[in-house]
Amino acid sequence: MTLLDFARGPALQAALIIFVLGAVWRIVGALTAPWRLVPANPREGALSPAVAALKGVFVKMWPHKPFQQAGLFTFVNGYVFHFGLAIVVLLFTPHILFIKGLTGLNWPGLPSNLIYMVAVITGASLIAGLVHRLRSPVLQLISRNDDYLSWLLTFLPVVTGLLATSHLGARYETLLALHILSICAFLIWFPFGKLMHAFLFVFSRGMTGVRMGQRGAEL
Amino acid sequence: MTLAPASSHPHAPREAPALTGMADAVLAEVAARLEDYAETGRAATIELTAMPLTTEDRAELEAWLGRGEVAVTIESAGHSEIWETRFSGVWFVRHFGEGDRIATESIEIADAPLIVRSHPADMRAAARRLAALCADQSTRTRRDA
Amino acid sequence: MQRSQTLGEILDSRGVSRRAFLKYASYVSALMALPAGSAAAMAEGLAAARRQSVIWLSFQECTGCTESLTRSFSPTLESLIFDFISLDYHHTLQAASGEAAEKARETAMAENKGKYIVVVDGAVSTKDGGLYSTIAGVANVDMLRASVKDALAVIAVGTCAAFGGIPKARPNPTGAAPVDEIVTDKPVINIPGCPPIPEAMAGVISYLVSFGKLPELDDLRRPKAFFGETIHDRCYRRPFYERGLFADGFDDAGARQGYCLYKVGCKGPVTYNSCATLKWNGGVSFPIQSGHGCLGCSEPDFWDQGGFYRPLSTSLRDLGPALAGAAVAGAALGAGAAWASRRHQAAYVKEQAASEGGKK
Amino acid sequence: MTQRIVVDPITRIEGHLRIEAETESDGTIKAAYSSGTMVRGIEIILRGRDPREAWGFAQRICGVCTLVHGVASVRAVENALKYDIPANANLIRNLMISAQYVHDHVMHFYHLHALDWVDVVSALKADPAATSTLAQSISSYAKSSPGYFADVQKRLKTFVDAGQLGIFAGGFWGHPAYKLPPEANLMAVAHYLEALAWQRDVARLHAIFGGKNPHPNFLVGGAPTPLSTDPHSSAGGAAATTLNIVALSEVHDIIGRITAFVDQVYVPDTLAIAGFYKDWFARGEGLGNFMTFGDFPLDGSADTTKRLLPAGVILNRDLSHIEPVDLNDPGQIQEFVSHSWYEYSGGKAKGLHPYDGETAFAYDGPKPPYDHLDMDKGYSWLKSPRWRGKAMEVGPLARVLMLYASGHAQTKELAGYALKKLDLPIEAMFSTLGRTAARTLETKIIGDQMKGWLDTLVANIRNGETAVHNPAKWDPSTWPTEARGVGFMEAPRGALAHWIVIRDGKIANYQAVVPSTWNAGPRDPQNQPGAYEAALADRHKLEIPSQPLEIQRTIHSFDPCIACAVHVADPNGVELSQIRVF
Repeated sequence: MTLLDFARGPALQAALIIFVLGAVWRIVGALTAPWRLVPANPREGALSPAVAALKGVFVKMWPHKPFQQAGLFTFVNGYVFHFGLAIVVLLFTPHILFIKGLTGLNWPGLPSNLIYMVAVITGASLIAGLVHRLRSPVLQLISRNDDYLSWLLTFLPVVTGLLATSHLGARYETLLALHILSICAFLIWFPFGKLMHAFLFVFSRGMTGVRMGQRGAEL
Repeated sequence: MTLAPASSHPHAPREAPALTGMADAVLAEVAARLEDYAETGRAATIELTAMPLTTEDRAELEAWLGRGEVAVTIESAGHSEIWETRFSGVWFVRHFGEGDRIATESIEIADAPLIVRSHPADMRAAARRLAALCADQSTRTRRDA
Repeated sequence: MQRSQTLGEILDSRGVSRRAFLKYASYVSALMALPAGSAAAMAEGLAAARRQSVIWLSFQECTGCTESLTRSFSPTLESLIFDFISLDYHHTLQAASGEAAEKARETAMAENKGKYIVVVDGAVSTKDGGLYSTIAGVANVDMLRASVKDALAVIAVGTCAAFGGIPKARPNPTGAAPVDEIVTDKPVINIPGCPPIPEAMAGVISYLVSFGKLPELDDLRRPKAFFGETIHDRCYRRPFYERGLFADGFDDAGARQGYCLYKVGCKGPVTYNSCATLKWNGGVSFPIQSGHGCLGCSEPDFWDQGGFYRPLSTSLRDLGPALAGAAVAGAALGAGAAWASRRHQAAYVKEQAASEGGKK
Repeated sequence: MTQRIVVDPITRIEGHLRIEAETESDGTIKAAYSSGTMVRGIEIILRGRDPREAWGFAQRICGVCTLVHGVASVRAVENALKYDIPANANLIRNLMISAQYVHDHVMHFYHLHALDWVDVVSALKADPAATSTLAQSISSYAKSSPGYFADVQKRLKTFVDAGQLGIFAGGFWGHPAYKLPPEANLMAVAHYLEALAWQRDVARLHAIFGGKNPHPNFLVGGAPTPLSTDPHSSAGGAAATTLNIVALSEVHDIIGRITAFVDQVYVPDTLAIAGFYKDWFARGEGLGNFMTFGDFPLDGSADTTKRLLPAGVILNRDLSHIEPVDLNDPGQIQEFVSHSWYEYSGGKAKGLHPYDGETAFAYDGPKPPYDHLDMDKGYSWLKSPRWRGKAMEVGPLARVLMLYASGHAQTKELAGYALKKLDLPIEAMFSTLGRTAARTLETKIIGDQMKGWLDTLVANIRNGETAVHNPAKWDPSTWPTEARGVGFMEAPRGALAHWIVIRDGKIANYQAVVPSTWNAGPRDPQNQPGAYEAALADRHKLEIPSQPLEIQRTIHSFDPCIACAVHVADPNGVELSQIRVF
């Protein structure tokens, strides 16, 4: 069995099973766990929980005024690599075919050259994020191994994907296998670390919105 | 045989890149090699067969180089056409294979392409054959007399 | 038998000049992208060589490799077998049969001890003593071992001989194995393909005859001259791939405009071969040009790569049921965890209430 | 005293064939046994795979008749799914199949069969001028000057003088059964080389439609090559992606070269060589039963009445009556394994229709290396197919007889011309050389149809009809849970059919019953011999038992293709563990 066979076969299979199992476990667990709402009665004129939750989700998409100066880089850079990742993952034709193979869903892709450009920007943005994290004493203080591991496992697929398409460093099928294996690692770690925020951020922000709303606090 | 359709194809592809710029690159290399040859006497061969030249590229290159004073045809293991271009010392060598298809194509920078010259071993063999012929002729002449 | 003449002497006696060698050599060196000046050296090598004795063994095969070799335009099979090599044993072409054929093989081996080349097409059945494929009552695996004993080198032509090919496809019913699994003490060159490009076979044989050494090989023992780049790298449809223009079917608008065949399963990106540059049958076409994706036929185990029409970026396995199972298991785990948590919380609240009640 | 002659390997065929013959002391063959000695298990390998890619596996059954199994396979899937293909795809397939016929038959004649009749060494004694006269007397072929034949002879002479005979080493040169004068031998050697060069051009037709040859590509639901009517697509470069005007005019040229060579070289050579071997029109037939499945649909429909080659069975050489053939009738086509190295779950004596076919290895032959096979037990990897329990001969002779019996005008005319020229009655066709001559005649008949198919294709394109693939049932989700079908064709070597059972989008059973299995199969439970075995027992006397040229002649007249014939499957997957040799 070649490395590519291993990657496309058992590795991908195991990784996807772990990913689905873990992610469903955590989502179902989070949703069916007891919701510890604020025991006190809501203040008068408080927003309904649904609206408050929505507000919580959307308002947090941009920093509060007092933090705008200091948090601007984090926010902008965050947007860059999140959008970059979404474009690369969801609009590159080979990736679409991969998703189609799993789910049967299909949509048009973007030109590959454009994707390469976006991937380069995404990679640069991820590096900038890491440098920022390492240079900021506060961020250093609150960073765990989980943060670094999650960063690495996001960064590797981007880099290996770029290397594979540009045939740099090794033969294409080796690079492609490494790319797939890096995605496997990403998938395996995903449900258990901070990467899970991709699924959970909606609920956590919504929850914050509800709680703050009940207290009548401005988000 | 014509195949002209009643109407043009609805999804006509955009014009194919007929000229890729490869001809310019080859021409530049020819120029550099020729200069080198004129100075140092180092002959060179530029193999065109495996180059990604389009039909148009080839035609352009051939037109640029043009035809000079010498043209040679060889009949050995198929047909070959060789000509000196309008640049002295730059030769176009084209070998045809099975079915008169071009088998290889190259540009040689030399005083004469290798394949035109007679090989010493061939000349030795020819000398033997010629000597045999002379001997044969003389016996026949004597017998006739 | 008379002393065999050198190829140069044979040409002399036919009154043909050495230009024929030079022309032939310039073709092979262009084919194999040899450095400039190699043609002259190769021509000299050819002139000094004797007709190379070649023993061609056909095992678990379909004769497609031999058929392919007969389609070689330059060098042609005729020039190869009449001018450059002595094909001393070859089932499909040789005149003798039965005992006489086997004798021809043994004679060639004895007369060219240490100098002959063995070419093998077809896989070698190894299961149950190789009884699934025999010639003259002898199992292929035994005939191979005996034939290579005094060989100079072995060339495995076709994917079956090089990598096991279709007989080795799952579930490999006859225990088919590639040649280099059996022959471990001789140099082996693999020229895979189903079948291989004829010029690749003829080119490698010519190279061996004229230089008397092996061409540069990759890690799968394939000559780099022919297997150095992927089909995708040299495919004229590559620009469409880069522009994201793909055929979605075999006869849709994209297919008619010659868009990239990646979506319909083309294996060009992971297939090392010269189809896109040398093309087939005298440069007429190659599979992608004629509208079908590359099957990847010069790669090991290409039969078991998940399907000809499955895009390269998809998983090799059908994951639907496994993932559905994982989702159900995950949901159960999640619900279970939540239930445990609720019970834990209920017990805690009760405990709190009890302790508070106690205080009162 | 009975003698046992073994010929293994039979060379100049496709695959691995062994013949054992029992002869009387005067060399007359009393009984013959045909054994296929190589198996790969392709039917086993096909199980569980995507039916749309079965053609690729099936095609690798044989690289000589390189497309026939691909065609039979896509037809089987299309039949199972009731999948119509566009008319253009049918025309493209017809062109590819007919090119295969011409290519295969000419190569067989010159490169595989000719050396049974042509003494290469004797050609050295020929007078080139006389050879030229001979060649010009039988054909208008351009390459016939004394200088041309002198060149060929010189090339042959240096080859022989150099001391390495290569492929000609060990031939039975000088055998008394060689009857051609040196000039005819020299002409044949020249055409041996001509045909090698010519066939390269024929194969180009496959490369145009299928990307390469051998093993061109096929597609379930049509043909893979989109047609382009775009004027730019002929310009080369990135737009040259489809079948365009340049490619079609090349097809046109190839067809011209095909018919020229067949008319000017192949047909005259066959008649000329046959004229020296008339005694071979009186032996080597054997069974007297002939079968065809029919081929060359004249449009895209499954209507079997509209085919160039008819289907049917002729029994006991009775050309006045043709029996119909039904490939789906379990009582008609059955395969037996009583003398084959397989086991059936219901016992060895039973016959199975291919839909219910089984292929489980059960070798009970001697352990290699061996000298002789045991004919009371299994002795071949081939099965024994039978039609209503009868052994059948398939192939060019069967087809030509079927065309003749069904009143095909061109066949009657051609056969009449050839027989008159050789001064032979129609009964002479039931023979070794009758088979060889039938192959030549049908090459001409089929080759002559090619231009018409191409013209229709071009006319369709002009009318704006460019579809080559029907995408309707490409997606497996459109298929029924279970489907079964049979794809049949006339391969150059004879009637060929593939049976497929599709379950849940995957292959549940796949069985190929191929021409050389009909012809080369071993004895059945009734001890009825197969076509090779019967033909060899039909008036053969070996002049020199150690040089069994006579066996070669009759076996080669069938054009064996043994990799095809050997089975190719197994519904139960595993081979049996009780291999009894060890």
